[in-house]
Amino acid sequence: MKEKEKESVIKIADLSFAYPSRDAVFRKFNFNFFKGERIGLVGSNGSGKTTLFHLIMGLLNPSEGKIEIFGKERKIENDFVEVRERIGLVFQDPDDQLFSPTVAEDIAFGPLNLRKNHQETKKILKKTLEILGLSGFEDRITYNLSYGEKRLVSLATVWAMQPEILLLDEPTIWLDEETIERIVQILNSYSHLSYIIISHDKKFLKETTNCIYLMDNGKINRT
Amino acid sequence: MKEKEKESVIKIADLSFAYPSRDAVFRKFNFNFFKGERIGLVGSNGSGKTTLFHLIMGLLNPSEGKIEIFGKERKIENDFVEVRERIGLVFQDPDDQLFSPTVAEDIAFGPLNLRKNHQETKKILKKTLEILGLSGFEDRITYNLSYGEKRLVSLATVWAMQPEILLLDEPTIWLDEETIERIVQILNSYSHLSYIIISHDKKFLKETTNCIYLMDNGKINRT
Amino acid sequence: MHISEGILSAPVLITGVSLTATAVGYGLKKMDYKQMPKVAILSSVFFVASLIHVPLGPSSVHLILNGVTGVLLGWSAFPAILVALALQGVLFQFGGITTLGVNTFNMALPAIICFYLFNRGVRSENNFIVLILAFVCGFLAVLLSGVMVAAALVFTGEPFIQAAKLVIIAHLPVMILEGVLTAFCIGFLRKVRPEILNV
Amino acid sequence: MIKEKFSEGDSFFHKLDPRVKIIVALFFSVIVAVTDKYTSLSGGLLFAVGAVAVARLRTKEIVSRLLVVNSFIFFLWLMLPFTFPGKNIYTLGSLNISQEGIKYAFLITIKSNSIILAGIALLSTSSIFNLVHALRHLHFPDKLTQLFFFTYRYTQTIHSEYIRLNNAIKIRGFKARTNFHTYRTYAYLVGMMLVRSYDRSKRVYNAMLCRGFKGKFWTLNHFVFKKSELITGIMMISYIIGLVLLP
Ligand SMILES: Nc1ncnc2c1ncn2[C@@H]1O[C@H](COP(=O)(O)OP(=O)(O)OP(=O)(O)O)[C@@H](O)[C@H]1O
Ligand SMILES: Nc1ncnc2c1ncn2[C@@H]1O[C@H](COP(=O)(O)OP(=O)(O)OP(=O)(O)O)[C@@H](O)[C@H]1O
Ligand SMILES: [Mg+2]
Ligand SMILES: [Mg+2]
Repeated sequence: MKEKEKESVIKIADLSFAYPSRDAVFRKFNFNFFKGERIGLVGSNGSGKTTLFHLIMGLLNPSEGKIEIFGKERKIENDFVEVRERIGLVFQDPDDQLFSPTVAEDIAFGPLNLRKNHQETKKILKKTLEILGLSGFEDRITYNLSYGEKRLVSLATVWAMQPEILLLDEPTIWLDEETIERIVQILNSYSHLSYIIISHDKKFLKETTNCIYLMDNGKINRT
Repeated sequence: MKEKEKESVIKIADLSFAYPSRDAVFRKFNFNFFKGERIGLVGSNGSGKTTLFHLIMGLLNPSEGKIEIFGKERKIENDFVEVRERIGLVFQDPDDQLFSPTVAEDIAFGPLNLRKNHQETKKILKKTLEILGLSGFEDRITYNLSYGEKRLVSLATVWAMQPEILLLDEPTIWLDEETIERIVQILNSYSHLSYIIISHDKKFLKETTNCIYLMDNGKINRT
Repeated sequence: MHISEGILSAPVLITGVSLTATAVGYGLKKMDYKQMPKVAILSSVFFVASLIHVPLGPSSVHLILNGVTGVLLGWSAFPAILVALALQGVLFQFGGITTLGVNTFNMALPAIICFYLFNRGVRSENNFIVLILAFVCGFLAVLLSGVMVAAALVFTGEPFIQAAKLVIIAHLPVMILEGVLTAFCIGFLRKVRPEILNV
Repeated sequence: MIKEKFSEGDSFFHKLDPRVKIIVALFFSVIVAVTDKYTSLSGGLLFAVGAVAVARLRTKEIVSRLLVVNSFIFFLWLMLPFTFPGKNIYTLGSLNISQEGIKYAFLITIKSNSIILAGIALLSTSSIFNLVHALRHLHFPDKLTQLFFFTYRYTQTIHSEYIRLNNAIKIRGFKARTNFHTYRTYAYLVGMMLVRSYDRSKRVYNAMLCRGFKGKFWTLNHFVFKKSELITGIMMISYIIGLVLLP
């Protein structure tokens, strides 16, 4: 049992990365994430938190180093297809995530890409909306929602893919306490879920994660 | 003196408003804001806080009711020209506010529209940057600023117009504690300023405002 | 600068459709799925820009910006402009089905010409040269579109010669305005996000 | 927000399969555009007006659309009667008004209005998204329909971005005039929209990848073809063919 729990699902070794014509964000960066972990990620603006998430999802390519996810090394675009099906990333800006006209279509996008059939997709859709308290939002036009509503819907779009690991980039921004409370409850009631949450909201992190990592100067450290 | 203080500068009576093909956000809404007041505005997501600010600035038009600002009823686009010169709105998202290539050009835009000449504008620019701790930012490209810096610059663009009343929509979002502290100090050191601040950040509101209004179900109430 | 339905002769319409279909096909072939969001989102910008009315003396005109479209999108400008015009047709009834080919060609060919003429130039090191070239780009794109609209009318029938001349004359101030706007706009892009100009 | 003014409703045309509507609209437009016979065109105008009536759309909106369309036509009315060679029926100073010229301008007016009205009744009564779905079912190039789909979705986002930026210039006391300050401001506005859109396009593509996108769009709602709709389509097309056969 102990062994199983220690199964590392994300393993980053000696990774270096820089945006074109910018200083390096990471230099020989190391990070391990284990199954079942629920960690918070903090660090000042521009310390590279979002960049780390994008590297894990294969949206950016490191100049050096090794990324191993689910026990396999991930290098080229094709390696990340599986990663993206099993790890769900909620973007910092919900408008980037909601590209379909209606809430229902947007939530269905992921499951349909995973080749779920229509019936299954509809079922997932209904359940996801229920869990996130969004029932009745099906036919709302995504770009008319308030910021808070957009946030919840963008969480829903990822939730509908039933990922094993969630990467949440500032999930509580623009949300009021009630909605934050709902998210806390949802996260806590799905105890099998592993996740990493980037947030400036200390209270929220305390309620949802077991430990906090600090990102600073291209290094990551448990606090 | 008492009388003077009670001079109502924003007076909203029986106002109704709905976004096209949506339920009403306000129904027979009433609100008064007096000179010298510094109030906080809280309420859950979608309760209409941002909408209220936009109605005051004439960016949205009510279907019913009366908006009186600086003692004059404001109805058509032209009525709001004066309002916009005397009330400064800082948007919820700084990206909505900044459109010029450089910080200097963006801050100068307001004063130039107020028909200030070049010399005056330069002076205002310099002073504004100083007050907000942004000296040296003149030629920075606004688009490339960090979120926190954008927030400060968007405050600066409004500050440069020397408004009598400030409407701040979630000013502390994305900011680190240090920057928030700076904003608290600036606001407190300009004691002649009246303002309304929308924020979910209770600590910040406590330090900058005298009383808190709660927006709920299309009604506003002092708490 | 749309030509309304029902005016042009069948040969002109058919020529327009076939030329546009070929060019759009080529543009689509050159565009892969990865570029889709970029082409689509820039195409939306030009659609939205066409809703912006700018004062010009006593009246106002809407922005066209096909020169910038060409410089930024290259051959993808053809499908992008086709989509934008089709949207205008369905949403506002500016133009309809049969003129879609001609209208797209009139807007998009100048865009491609601008792409080949200025694509290098607007990346020059010299600020002044860029400004001048950008002005010419905006000016020329509208001029060429005007000439093509005029040509479509003239090929339809001799009696349209007067109308064709007027179309070009009426667009003269618009050319200047588009030139000025394009110059400022390219200047903005250069300062803020030079990568965009590197197609 | 950019509204699809005519797409809401529950008339016969609103409910009709968009594939049928697209084919009929295309057929109708082409026929009317190339026909020069009065009898056929009268029948065409009748069809278009009838279709608009059946679609039960707001007259005021229709009229305002027609006004825009007819502004270019009006401009032709000012020239064609004088420049078209033909029988002189009236002399205005040194200008001759020809009968053929008037006839020709009249013909253009009927054609143009018929096509636009039919377009409103047949196409604008569907939402853009349904039209694009229909084009996919009609085997339009996949890339083109996807481009359509995307462009329209982001048209809305960028339009509201524009509204917000426009609000930003308004609240800072901007007034549009014919001068450099105004043109520079608008150029900056467009420039800002371009820059932000460019960056957004990259982020959106990433978001799509993260949700398992592999180059194909799957749709949630599929049309089911009903026999009755096929028959309706055939009837309308027969009517249009009938128009051509008229003497
Ligand atoms: N697309 C980009 N091109 C160039 N530089 C970038 C880009 N995105 C981010 N950066 C830079 O890389 C660094 C790390 O950015 P990142 O967004 O990962 O920080 P973050 O920790 O998520 O910050 P925040 O808390 O503000 O979201 C910053 O200095 C930022 O300016
Ligand atoms: N442009 C719009 N079109 C349609 N509906 C809108 C629009 N903007 C806001 N709404 C709706 O109006 C209601 C009030 O929105 P508003 O943005 O004023 O709320 P808010 O109190 O500022 O919320 P938040 O805390 O999330 O910023 C919400 O239900 C929202 O969905
Ligand atoms: Mg970040
Ligand atoms: Mg708000």
